[in-house]
Amino acid sequence: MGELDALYEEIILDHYRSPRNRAPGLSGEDAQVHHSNPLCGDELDVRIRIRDGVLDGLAYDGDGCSISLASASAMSVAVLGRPVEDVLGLVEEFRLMMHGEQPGRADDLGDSMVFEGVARFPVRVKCALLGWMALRDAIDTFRRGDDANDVTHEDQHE
Amino acid sequence: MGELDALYEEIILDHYRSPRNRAPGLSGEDAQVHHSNPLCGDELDVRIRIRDGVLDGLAYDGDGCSISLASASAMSVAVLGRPVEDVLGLVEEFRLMMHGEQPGRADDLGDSMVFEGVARFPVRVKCALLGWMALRDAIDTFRRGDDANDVTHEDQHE
Amino acid sequence: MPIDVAAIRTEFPTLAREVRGERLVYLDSAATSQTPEAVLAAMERYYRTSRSNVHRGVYLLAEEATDAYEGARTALARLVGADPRGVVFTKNATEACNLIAYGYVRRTLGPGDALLCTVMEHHANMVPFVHAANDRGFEVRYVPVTEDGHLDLAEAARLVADGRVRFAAFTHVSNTLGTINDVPGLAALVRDANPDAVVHVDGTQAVPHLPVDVAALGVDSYALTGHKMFGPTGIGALVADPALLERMEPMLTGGEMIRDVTLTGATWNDVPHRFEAGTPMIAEAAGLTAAVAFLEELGPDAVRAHEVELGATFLAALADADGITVHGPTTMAERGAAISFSVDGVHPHDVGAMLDARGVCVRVGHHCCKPLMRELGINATVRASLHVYNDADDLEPLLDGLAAARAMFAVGRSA
Amino acid sequence: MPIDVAAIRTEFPTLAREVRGERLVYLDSAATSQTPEAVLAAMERYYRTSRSNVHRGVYLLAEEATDAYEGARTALARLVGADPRGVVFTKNATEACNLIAYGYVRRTLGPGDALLCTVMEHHANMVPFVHAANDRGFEVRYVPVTEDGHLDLAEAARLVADGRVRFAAFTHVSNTLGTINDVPGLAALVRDANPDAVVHVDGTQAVPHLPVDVAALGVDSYALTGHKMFGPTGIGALVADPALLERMEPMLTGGEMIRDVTLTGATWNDVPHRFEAGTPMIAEAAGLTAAVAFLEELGPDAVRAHEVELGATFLAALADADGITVHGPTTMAERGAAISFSVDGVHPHDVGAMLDARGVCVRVGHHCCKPLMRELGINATVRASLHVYNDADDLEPLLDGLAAARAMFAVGRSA
Ligand SMILES: Cc1ncc(COP(=O)(O)O)c(C=O)c1O
Ligand SMILES: Cc1ncc(COP(=O)(O)O)c(C=O)c1O
Repeated sequence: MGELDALYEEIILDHYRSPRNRAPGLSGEDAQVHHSNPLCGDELDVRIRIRDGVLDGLAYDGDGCSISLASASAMSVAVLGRPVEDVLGLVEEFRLMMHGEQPGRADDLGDSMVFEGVARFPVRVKCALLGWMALRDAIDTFRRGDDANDVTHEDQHE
Repeated sequence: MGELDALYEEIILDHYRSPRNRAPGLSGEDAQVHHSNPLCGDELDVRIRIRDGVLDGLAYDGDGCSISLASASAMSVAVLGRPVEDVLGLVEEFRLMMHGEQPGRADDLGDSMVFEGVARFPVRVKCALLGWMALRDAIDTFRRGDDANDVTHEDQHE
Repeated sequence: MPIDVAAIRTEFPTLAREVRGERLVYLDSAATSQTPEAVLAAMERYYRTSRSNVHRGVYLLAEEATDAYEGARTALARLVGADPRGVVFTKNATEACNLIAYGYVRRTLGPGDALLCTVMEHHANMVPFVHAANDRGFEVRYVPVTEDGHLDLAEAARLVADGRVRFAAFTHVSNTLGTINDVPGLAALVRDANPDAVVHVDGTQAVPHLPVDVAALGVDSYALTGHKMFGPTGIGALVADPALLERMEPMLTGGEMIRDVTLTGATWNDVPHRFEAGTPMIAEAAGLTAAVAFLEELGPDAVRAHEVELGATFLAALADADGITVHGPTTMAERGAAISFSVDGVHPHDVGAMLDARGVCVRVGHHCCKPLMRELGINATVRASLHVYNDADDLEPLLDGLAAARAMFAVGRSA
Repeated sequence: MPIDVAAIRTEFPTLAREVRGERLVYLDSAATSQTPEAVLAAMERYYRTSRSNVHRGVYLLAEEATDAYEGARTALARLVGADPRGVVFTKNATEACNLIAYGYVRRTLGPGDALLCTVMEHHANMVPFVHAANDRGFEVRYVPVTEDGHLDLAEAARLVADGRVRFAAFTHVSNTLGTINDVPGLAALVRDANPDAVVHVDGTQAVPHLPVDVAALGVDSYALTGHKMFGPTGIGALVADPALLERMEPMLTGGEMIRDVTLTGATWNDVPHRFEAGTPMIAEAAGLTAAVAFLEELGPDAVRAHEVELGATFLAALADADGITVHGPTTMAERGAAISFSVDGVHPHDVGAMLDARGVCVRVGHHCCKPLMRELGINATVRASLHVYNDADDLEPLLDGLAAARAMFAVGRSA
C-alpha cells in the first residue's frame, strides 16, 4: 500500500477533512465560475474578488473526491492576498508540477506542494487541477468583464 | 499441382477452347438475360427459345474465365431439347452439386458432371454457376412474359 | 456442469498477475472481460498461417481467411439464435447502435413520429437516437425507472398509446443498475400500439452472462460487443432480422459493400455484406468464434447460475457492510452481476483508489449513463461486476478496501 | 541501411508456410500486408498483462491500457508528421473516409457546391462522397486519368476554375495503377481556385511504402489503414488538422465521445476523442504502435529504395514476357510497387488459379476500382504487389505461372 501514501499524504487528508475557505452557497463576489469533470462527476464553484489587482477574496464549494477538494483548499491558502499576475504564475507552476515538472516556487505553493505525488496517478491529475483551472478561468472571466462562466471540462483549458 | 487438375479437367478445357452453342451477337430468341458477377467481372448473356414447353433454342455469349465459359458450354449441350420442367430440375441438380451434394442424374448432366471438382474451390463456384443461374432466370423471364432481364449478381438468385 | 472457477482462472493469463504486490482481483467485467487463451490462439492462428485479406482472393490463404471471417458469422448467429444473414459485424456495440440509427431511424422517422427510449440506457443506445431526433425532427420519449430500478412498464404503455412510436431502443441488461429488463413484455407493448414498430435492443451486457435467443425475445435487432464476451477488442455486431436489413440503407460505404459503382452512384451488395464496408476485422472475427465456443462450452445456463449464486453472496455482504447503498434491484432473480453502489461520505474516486491499492479493479464514474445518474441524484457510483472467473475469494479484498475507504475519508466529515 | 530481405522474412511467420507443396510467394501486400512478430507480441502483451478498458479507470491495468492506446496516437502522429490531437482512430481506412464525408462534407456542401474526386479512386475514397452528393445535391467532378496512368492536372485546373470546389478527395498512391500522385501539386491547384477548400487524401497505399509527411504534403486530412502497414486488422485512422476536426460533427455517437448527455441532447468531448465513440480498438492500437516502430526501424526511405529496385526488376521482366500488358506508369520513379497487368487471352481468374497452384498469391479482379476499370476498358486485372519481404526470388514462380497460364488458356483460341 506504499503507493497510496504518495496519493493520500497526511496534509491532503487534513485539507480534505478540514477545508479552508470552503463556503457553501457562494455569493457576492466579483466573478464566479462553475467547473466540472464529466469523467468522474466532480463539480466545483469558485468565486473570486479582485481589488487593485490583488486577489483579496476567494471561496469555493463543490462535490468532488478528496484530491480535488483538498487541492482547492490548499490552493486557496496559497493564492489569497497575492497580486493577480503572481496568482497566474502559481497556477502555471502547479499545472506544470502536475505534468511532472519540478516547481521552482515550492515555498509559495505551500501545502499545494504535497500534490506533487499525484502526478504519478494520471487519472487523478485532473482532480488536483480542477480548482486551479477554475481559478484561472475565474480570473479570465473577471478580466473579460463577465461575472459568470460555466465550463464542463477542464481539459481544454489546461 | 494436383489440385489444379480437379479444377481444369481436360473436358473443361475442351469446352473452353471449343465452345458449343456460343453465338456472338445473340438475337431473335424468346427471352434474353444478362448476368454479371461484379467480384470477378464475368459477364454472360443467355438467350432462349421455348416451344411447346421444350427448350428448343439456347445461345450464350460473354466474357468470363475458363470455368464460367466452359460451364455455359457444357450446360447448353445438357439442356437443349429438354422440356422446361426437366431443365429446371437439372439446374437444381447442378446447383446442389456445386454445394457439395452428390447429383442423382449424372447421365443427364453429361459433361457438366466434371464441374463436380470445382465445388472444392469456393471462389470458383460462382463462375461455374453463372450460366446455369442465367438460364434459370431466362426461363423465369419467359414465363413472366418479359423478354429481357438484367441481373448483376447471381448470388441472390442462387 | 457447474462453473469450476479455479480451472477457469487458469485460462485467463492476466488473472495470474500481481498488482502492487497484491493478487489481482478483477471486478470490472462489465467494462470489458478478460480474454481466454483459446481466443488469443485463434487470432494467432490467423496471423501466423492465413494472414491475407478476405473475399475475392483466388488463393488458398485468402480462402482460409474468408472461412475464418464468415465462420464467425455462423458461430455468433448460433449463439444468439439468429439467421447468419442477419449478422453485421461492427467495431463495437456503439457502432451497431449507430448503424441502425443511420440505416433505419434517420431514413424512416420524421416530424410527427416518436422513438421510445429509456432513462437507464447507456449513451451508446441513446445519443445516436437523440442526435438523429434533433436532425430529423421526431420526438424521443423515455420510459422512466422505478424506485427499485425497473423500467416503468405502466408508464411505457402510456407513452406508446398514441401509436406514433415507430422505433423502440432499450437495453436487455442495465450496465449500471444490473436490471434485467422484460424484453418480450416491452417489445409486445410497443407492437400492440403499432404493429410496424421496430424494436432494437442493446444486448451488450446480456450476451456475456445469460442465455440469449433473439427469436424468442421477439426483437428486430440486437447489438452486442466482442470485448465483453471473452472476445477481442475491435469487434461487435448488429444482429437483425434480414428482412429489416433489406430495408436499411448502409451507413458506411466503400469497398466490399457494393454491387456496382459508377461515377454517379452505386448499388449495394447483398445483406449483410452491404453494411460491412472496407477490410473487416478478420483476426477479431477469428477470436470471436473462439469466444463463442468458450461460452458455449461453459454453457450460458451454467454461467448465469454461477453469477446468480455469487451475485447473491456479494449483494448480501454489501447489504451488511456499513454505509454502503446498492443501486438497482436487490435480488439476483431480477438482475445481472454488475453491482453499483455508493459509499457513504466517500467519493467514488477515492473508493477506487483505495481498492486499486489492494489489487481490486472496479469501475467508478457515471458508467456512460449520465441521464440515469441525474435521475438517481448522484454523480457517480462504484461498480463491481462479476464473471465466471470470480468467486467468493474476491469478496474479502473488496470489503476490506471499502472499510478502509470509510475509515480514511468518511470519518469526522459531514457528508 | 538497405533492406535485408532474408533477415526480414524471419520476422513474418506466415511466410515460412508451404502452400500446396510450394514455397509461399506472397505478392498481395496491396490488399493486406503480413504481420511481424513484434506486432503480435505487442497485442499479446496487452491481452496477457493489461487487459482492461481505457480511459476513466482508476486502477493500474486501466492506466496501462490507456497508455497503450494513447501511445499509438503519438506513434502514428510521429510517423506521418502530424499533431497527435489530429489522429482519430477508425476501424479501417474506409471508415476514415466516411468520417470526413459525414463529419464535414455532408454538413458543409450543398447545392451549388462541387467536390473534386478522381477516376482512379478506390471505392472507399469515392462512394462515401458520391453517396453524400446524391443526398445533399452537390456536384462531383472527376479528374481523368491520362493514357500513361497519371492524373490529368491540366484538366483538374479546368475543373476547379470556377471556385466552386470546396472539397477535394484523391489518392496518394493508386492501388491499381501504382501511380504516385503529385499531392502537393494538386492540393495547391485546388487551393489556388478556392483558398478555403479542404483537401483530403487517401494515404492507404502510401504510408506502408513511402516517407509521408502530411505537413509537407499540405493536406488537411489523410486516411490510412493498419493492416496494410504491418499492423493488425481492425484499425485505421483519419489524420487531420485539429482545426478541421474542431469544425466537424461526429459521425458515430455514444460513450467516450461526449462531454455531457441529457435526455434532449449531448455536447461533444474534445478533439480527437469526439470522433471515437465506444470502446476503441485497444489491442489493435498496441499492435499499430509496434507496426510504426517496425516501419521506423526499417526506415521509410530504405523501404522505398528497396521497392524501387525490386519493382524495376519486376516491371522489366513483365515487359519482356509474352502477352503481358502492364497498366499504369512504366518507371518506378512515378509509381509504387503494386503492379497490375493483363495476360493476353487469359481471364484474370484463371491466371490467379494457375499462380495459386504454384504457391503464388496475387489479387485478381477490379481492386475496388470499378470506374477505373471501365475507363481502362477491362473488367479485371491481375495485380502483383511487393513489400519489404519480397525479393527477386519471387519473380520466377510468378513468370512461370504466367507462362503456364498462357500455354493452357491462350492457345488455339481467338482472344
Ligand atoms: C487506395 C485504397 N484506399 C482505401 C482502401 C480501403 O482500406 P480498408 O479496406 O482498410 O478500409 C484500400 C484498400 O483496400 C486502398 O487500396
Ligand atoms: C449496456 C451497454 N451498451 C453499450 C455499450 C457500448 O459497448 P462498446 O463500448 O463496446 O461500444 C456498453 C459498454 O460500454 C454497455 O455496457
